[in-house]
Amino acid sequence: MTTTTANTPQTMLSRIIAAGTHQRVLAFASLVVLLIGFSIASPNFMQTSNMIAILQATSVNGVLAVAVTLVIITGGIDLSVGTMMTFCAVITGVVLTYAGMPLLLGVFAAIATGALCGSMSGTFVAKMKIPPFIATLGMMLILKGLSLVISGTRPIYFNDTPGFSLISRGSIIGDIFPAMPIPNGVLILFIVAGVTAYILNRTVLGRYCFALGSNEESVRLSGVNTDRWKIAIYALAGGIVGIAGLLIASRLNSAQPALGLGYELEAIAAVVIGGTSLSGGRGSILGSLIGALIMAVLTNGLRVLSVAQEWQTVVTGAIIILAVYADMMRRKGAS
Amino acid sequence: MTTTTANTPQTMLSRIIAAGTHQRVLAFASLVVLLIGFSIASPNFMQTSNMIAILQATSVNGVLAVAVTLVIITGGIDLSVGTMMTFCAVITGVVLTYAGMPLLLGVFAAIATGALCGSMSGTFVAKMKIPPFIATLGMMLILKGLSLVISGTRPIYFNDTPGFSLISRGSIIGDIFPAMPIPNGVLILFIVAGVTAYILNRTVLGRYCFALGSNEESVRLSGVNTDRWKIAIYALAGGIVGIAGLLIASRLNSAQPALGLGYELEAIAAVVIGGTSLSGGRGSILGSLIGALIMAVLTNGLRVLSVAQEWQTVVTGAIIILAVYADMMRRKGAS
Amino acid sequence: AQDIYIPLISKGFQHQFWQAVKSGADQAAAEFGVRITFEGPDNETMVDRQIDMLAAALANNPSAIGFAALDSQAAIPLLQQAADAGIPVIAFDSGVESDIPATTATTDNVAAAALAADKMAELIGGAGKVAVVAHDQTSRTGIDRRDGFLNQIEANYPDIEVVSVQYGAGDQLQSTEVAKAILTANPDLVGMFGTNEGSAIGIVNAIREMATEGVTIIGYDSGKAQTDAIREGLMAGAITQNPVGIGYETVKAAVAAMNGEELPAIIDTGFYYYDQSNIDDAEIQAVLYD
Amino acid sequence: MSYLVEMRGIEKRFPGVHALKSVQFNLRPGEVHALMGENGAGKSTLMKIMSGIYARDGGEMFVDGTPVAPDSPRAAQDLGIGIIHQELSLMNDLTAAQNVLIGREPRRSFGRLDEPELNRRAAEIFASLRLAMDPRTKVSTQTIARQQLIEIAKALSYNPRVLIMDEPTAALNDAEIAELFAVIAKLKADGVGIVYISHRMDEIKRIADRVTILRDGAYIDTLDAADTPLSKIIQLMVGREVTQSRATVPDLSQAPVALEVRGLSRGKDVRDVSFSVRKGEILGFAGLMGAGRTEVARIIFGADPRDAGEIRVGGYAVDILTPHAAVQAGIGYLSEDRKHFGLAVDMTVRANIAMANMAQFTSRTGVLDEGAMKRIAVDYISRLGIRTPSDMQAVRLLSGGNQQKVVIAKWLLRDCDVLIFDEPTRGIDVGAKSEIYALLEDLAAQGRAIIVISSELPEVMRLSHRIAVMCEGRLTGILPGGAQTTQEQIMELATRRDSALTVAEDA
Ligand SMILES: Nc1ncnc2c1ncn2[C@@H]1O[C@H](COP(=O)(O)OP(=O)(O)OP(=O)(O)O)[C@@H](O)[C@H]1O
Ligand SMILES: Nc1ncnc2c1ncn2[C@@H]1O[C@H](COP(=O)(O)OP(=O)(O)OP(=O)(O)O)[C@@H](O)[C@H]1O
Ligand SMILES: [Mg+2]
Ligand SMILES: [Mg+2]
Repeated sequence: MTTTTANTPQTMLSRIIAAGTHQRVLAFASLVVLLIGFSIASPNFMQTSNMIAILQATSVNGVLAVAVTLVIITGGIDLSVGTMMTFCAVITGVVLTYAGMPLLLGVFAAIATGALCGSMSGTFVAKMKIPPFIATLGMMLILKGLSLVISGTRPIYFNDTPGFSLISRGSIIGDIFPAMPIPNGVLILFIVAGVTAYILNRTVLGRYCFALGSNEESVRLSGVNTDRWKIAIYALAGGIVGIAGLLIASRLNSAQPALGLGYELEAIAAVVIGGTSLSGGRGSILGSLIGALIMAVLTNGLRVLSVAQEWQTVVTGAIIILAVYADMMRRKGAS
Repeated sequence: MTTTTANTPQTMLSRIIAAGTHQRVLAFASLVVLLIGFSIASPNFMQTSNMIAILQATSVNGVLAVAVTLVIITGGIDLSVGTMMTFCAVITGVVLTYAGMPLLLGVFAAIATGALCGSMSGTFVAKMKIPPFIATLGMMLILKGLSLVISGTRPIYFNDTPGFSLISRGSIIGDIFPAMPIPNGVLILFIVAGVTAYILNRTVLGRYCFALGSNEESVRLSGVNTDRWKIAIYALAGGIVGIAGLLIASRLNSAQPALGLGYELEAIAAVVIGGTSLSGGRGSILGSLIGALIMAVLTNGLRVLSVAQEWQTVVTGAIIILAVYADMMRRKGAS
Repeated sequence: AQDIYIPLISKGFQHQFWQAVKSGADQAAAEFGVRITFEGPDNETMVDRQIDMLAAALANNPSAIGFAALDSQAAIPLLQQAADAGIPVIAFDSGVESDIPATTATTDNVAAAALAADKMAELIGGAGKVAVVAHDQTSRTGIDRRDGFLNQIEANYPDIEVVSVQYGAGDQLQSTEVAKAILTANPDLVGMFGTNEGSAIGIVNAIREMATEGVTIIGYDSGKAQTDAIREGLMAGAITQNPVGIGYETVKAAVAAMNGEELPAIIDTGFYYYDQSNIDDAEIQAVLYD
Repeated sequence: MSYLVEMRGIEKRFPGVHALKSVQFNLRPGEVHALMGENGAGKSTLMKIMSGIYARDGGEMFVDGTPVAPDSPRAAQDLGIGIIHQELSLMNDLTAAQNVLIGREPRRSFGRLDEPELNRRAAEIFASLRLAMDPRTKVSTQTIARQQLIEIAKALSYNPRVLIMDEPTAALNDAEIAELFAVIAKLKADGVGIVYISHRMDEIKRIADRVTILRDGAYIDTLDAADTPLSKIIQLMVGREVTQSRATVPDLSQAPVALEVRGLSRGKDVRDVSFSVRKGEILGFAGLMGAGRTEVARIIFGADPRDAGEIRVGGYAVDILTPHAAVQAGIGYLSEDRKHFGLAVDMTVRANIAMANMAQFTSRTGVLDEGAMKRIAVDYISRLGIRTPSDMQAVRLLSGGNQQKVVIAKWLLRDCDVLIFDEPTRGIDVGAKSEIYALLEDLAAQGRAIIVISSELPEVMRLSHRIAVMCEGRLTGILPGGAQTTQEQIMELATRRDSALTVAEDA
């Protein structure tokens, strides 16, 4: 790790990349291979509009993967991210559409709801010593049900809050550089990833993330209040999930209360493809981002190639195994 | 699989229970509390027919939970059990309906297919060093796709094999004791669980299951061919999944190629509720069985009480957390 | 010359219903000499996955698009993009609340479920307890069929009580367990309605496993298990849509729209009630799949 | 007389074990108080009570004369009591500095870490220990010896008034031990009270002021170290005389060669190592920490790949790529790191003893013969004096030395033609050590070839028929065993940093 103190944007970027290479994010090579392969296979793949579609498709899963990375590094797992995202979206819908509050309050509500739910999971895990798998499985079901209850099993539309759909669909970058109409959702993904990577590598919270995943008992014996930190980490992850809730709601211009199941597996898969170990102690945000991109490129590419849907699944499964295998080989070669 | 040497039913049963208490299967108490609670809440709950319905509902998930317990004890995870079950069912459909082979060959095909798929996952994990999460996620997708491809995305019906539906629905016990019309599916679940518990606690394979989950490197340095054993364990788990495939196909009298996703999470949940640790080295079949029963009782009970669906989910989530919490407390009290 | 490419983005893929739609579309594709692809998400909650599919389809510069919206609002920006590019959009199965689609090939699910309610009332003599096993709590088809049935009962049959509505996700096994629980809780039940193939087969399985008698079952869609149950007399009858017709009409309309032809706002592909008496009629056989 | 810490009538019970029976102990400022006893005597347990990890079942404890009951390590730290555990408990994925200062990271605003400051402070602590360690190295890449040093640095960083050292030198070699003793002397001068636990008897004489002896969880006596001969202490510990003898070297010139290694190389760690062992011979391996002895053993055993070299067993070249192949070829290896590589600590004593030898207990159908396993386990428990309530006890719950005995039992049972023991007596008490030496000699007498890697020179000299010495990955010489070889000769070879390979005796 580097020891610079000034924080110019460049050094920040280089730091994140350095932190990434430090964790040997070799999954990157698989991503490049996939991109090249699909470009050769279909002339339609490498269009700007399709690249943006891929990034857009990554945004929600990417943010969820970032959140779940934190929890996985502590040695835990979070199965509730999918339905928690939905729950946050529904709460935002209640605040904005049912209560007619201003946009900013809706944004705040989503993040606060996520943080609250996260801290509940964290409390179950830290204080009640419930295995993370069960604690977050329980939360997953509870939040799934509550989303339906609160929304009355109907989608909540944001038609009365015109600015809302811009959160994900607008393009600040596109306004400045019309040639690069990158949607805000993608920008938000990168900002979230950057900030989280910074927290993970440069702050006490991040340090305890790794420490807890490495040897929780030893951290506790060193007099650290591990319970409190664990709750904080789950809460942070929850807040990030809240952002994912905003992104998906904004993209669909509605809070879809039934959505969410299955997203947790995809997010965890992205994290693991990115080289983070499920046994904790090791991992990187950059890796998870690349993992999420690999999955999005794979799905999009196979669709653009018009591969029959049943074969898409087969090929996706095989390529995921191969990508991780290639990654293991490169890692072995590097060490 | 083993051939038992002089195993009277009683000693076998007592052994399984002993092995269970050894692992402190305290989840049992939660099961009893649930049963009593629902009996009080609804007079319709404690009927023989409903008890049998609950057992029947446990059969498929129970067999899957037994399979996944083996893998989890080695410190791995198996996400492919749901779609592998479907794949085995489809292959049986091909053998029995498309090729018109005799029933026994269909049964053999299901188990052999499962064992083959399992040994493939095992090879990915053991030889190629791919994390179990990714290896079995890949298998899950591959098998999901292949089921659709092979079946032509159509269900395969077993109308030409009249005996087939008896595998799950017939009742050998009921033929002998008409007062206890326990379906064969349930009987098969208990036999599978009993045999697997025996393998786990009394054979080398079982011993290496625990040892690999406890400290794989130390087992390898003891001169054990860990790769081979790991593959064998995944293959055994796969064979058991094949039995689940038979059960579900027989119950639906068809192989439904689209079914299967989501069953893995339910099976893993049953295992964890039953007290098996996801970090490996500890666990019991009896626990997983009780875990699967808890989930079946919970779903059935809430449905019999006609709780609104959205609240069913909330309550299920909360009770799962509570049951495991109560379990942790009792465990703590016991030690 | 570039071939004519029409991607169909549906609400599902593996389900028999959608496969029947696909086969209709394939039929039309062969007839009109166009290339189609057919895709849909794993289940009807995955609204954003469907949007991603639509985005990937647009990347291939299609000649026209067929789209069965899970949520019509969510897709509007992409549909607008298609409209701007001059790509005609044909809605199928359920409508898109927008004037972008050139036409909509669909079944009136509300009316179809109301017909199921009428048949149920007729068969149980206009009185008694009935229950519904639905496939989905939030999807358009799930809501329309459930409410179509419930509202018709409420409006016209005061002596029929709907005691329970539960959901089995269209999964046969889960629907079986749901139906069994309903039967356990309501021993005096006289009728059950399943809102799609999986739900209906779940009910049949439950009745079979519990050896219950005297419950009238009405199903929805077709599939071998369901038609068999009707032939055996276990199931009284079922509503069927015309999925093959939906697929066929969608592609046909797409070709027409490309050629600038006028299209009606709605192409109603119709629905039918079938039972032992008419199951072998040619008209019914044409819309059944198994 | 004011004591820094005083403990009286301490009681502690575990399921099936009465670990401490009314034990007393006291510590003065500026003294080194050695706590002695056999494996499982209760030393670690007593110290865990003092440092707030276990709650006592009975008795009282005073710090500066005030009664205290520390209920957590943090509470004990606040009382000024620090501990270096017998078993390593570091965070492997973190760096050395991050480990040492965990919980006390220098921070900037908003919870940001001051990493340069963190590394600087850690570097200071390492410097005060005269430990050459980059604060930024990851702990998992370090050998256990160096990990042990990081643990020591961590404990010292709290500036404790009472420092408990539970077998700090078990993994260290002489040079590092000397450094550690220098640090201890400095701490003593600053008035720190030190509790010192070790099974290396010579150390007691070198640094201890007083000695307290426990046996079977009971308090025996507290003595002045200076006036008490070692033999007396040993006798109080084990309740009998232990004789120390030197090896009698048999004539093995006619015995066939059991293992021959030619030109073994792997990177910088092992460079062109060649040697052979005859049947019935005990070949000792001496050298400083990191000399490459462990690596040589791991390569022979197939646990690590090699770049070059040939291995012959019983005269035939064998291609060993996995430990499984090694065991098939008749080679066994007892690792120096029992916790990571030797034991499945969550499993029972019985299961661990049988682990390398499952075929012996398996019927043709794969069913295990628990009865036979039990008989064998019980036999080894009594032969090695493993202190455990039963053979079904989880190994995790045994004392450190008893865990080591379980690993030894595992390999004794396997009965290989060539047995490599890496630090076999780490953490084992004097009494048991001589038992184990006798067992090794027995095995040799039965015609097994035995390699003993040890960082304790007395042990190497006590056991070896010949002594191979390594330095920086090279085999710098092979000396004859028995009385004619001196420590100085070994040390000379162990520090010979030139590349000329001198063979003191025709190998
Ligand atoms: N947590 C525990 N549960 C059960 N028994 C325990 C536990 N900890 C220690 N014991 C038992 O208490 C006794 C004393 O153990 P302790 O670790 O104090 O021994 P020790 O004197 O430090 O031995 P060694 O020299 O081998 O480290 C042993 O018999 C051990 O098996
Ligand atoms: N796990 C490891 N990771 C990185 N380097 C290692 C590791 N183990 C050993 N080494 C390095 O390999 C070299 C040889 O170490 P080895 O452990 O074989 O020495 P040794 O003579 O057995 O000494 P010790 O007394 O420490 O066991 C040393 O430079 C050491 O730092
Ligand atoms: Mg000890
Ligand atoms: Mg060594």
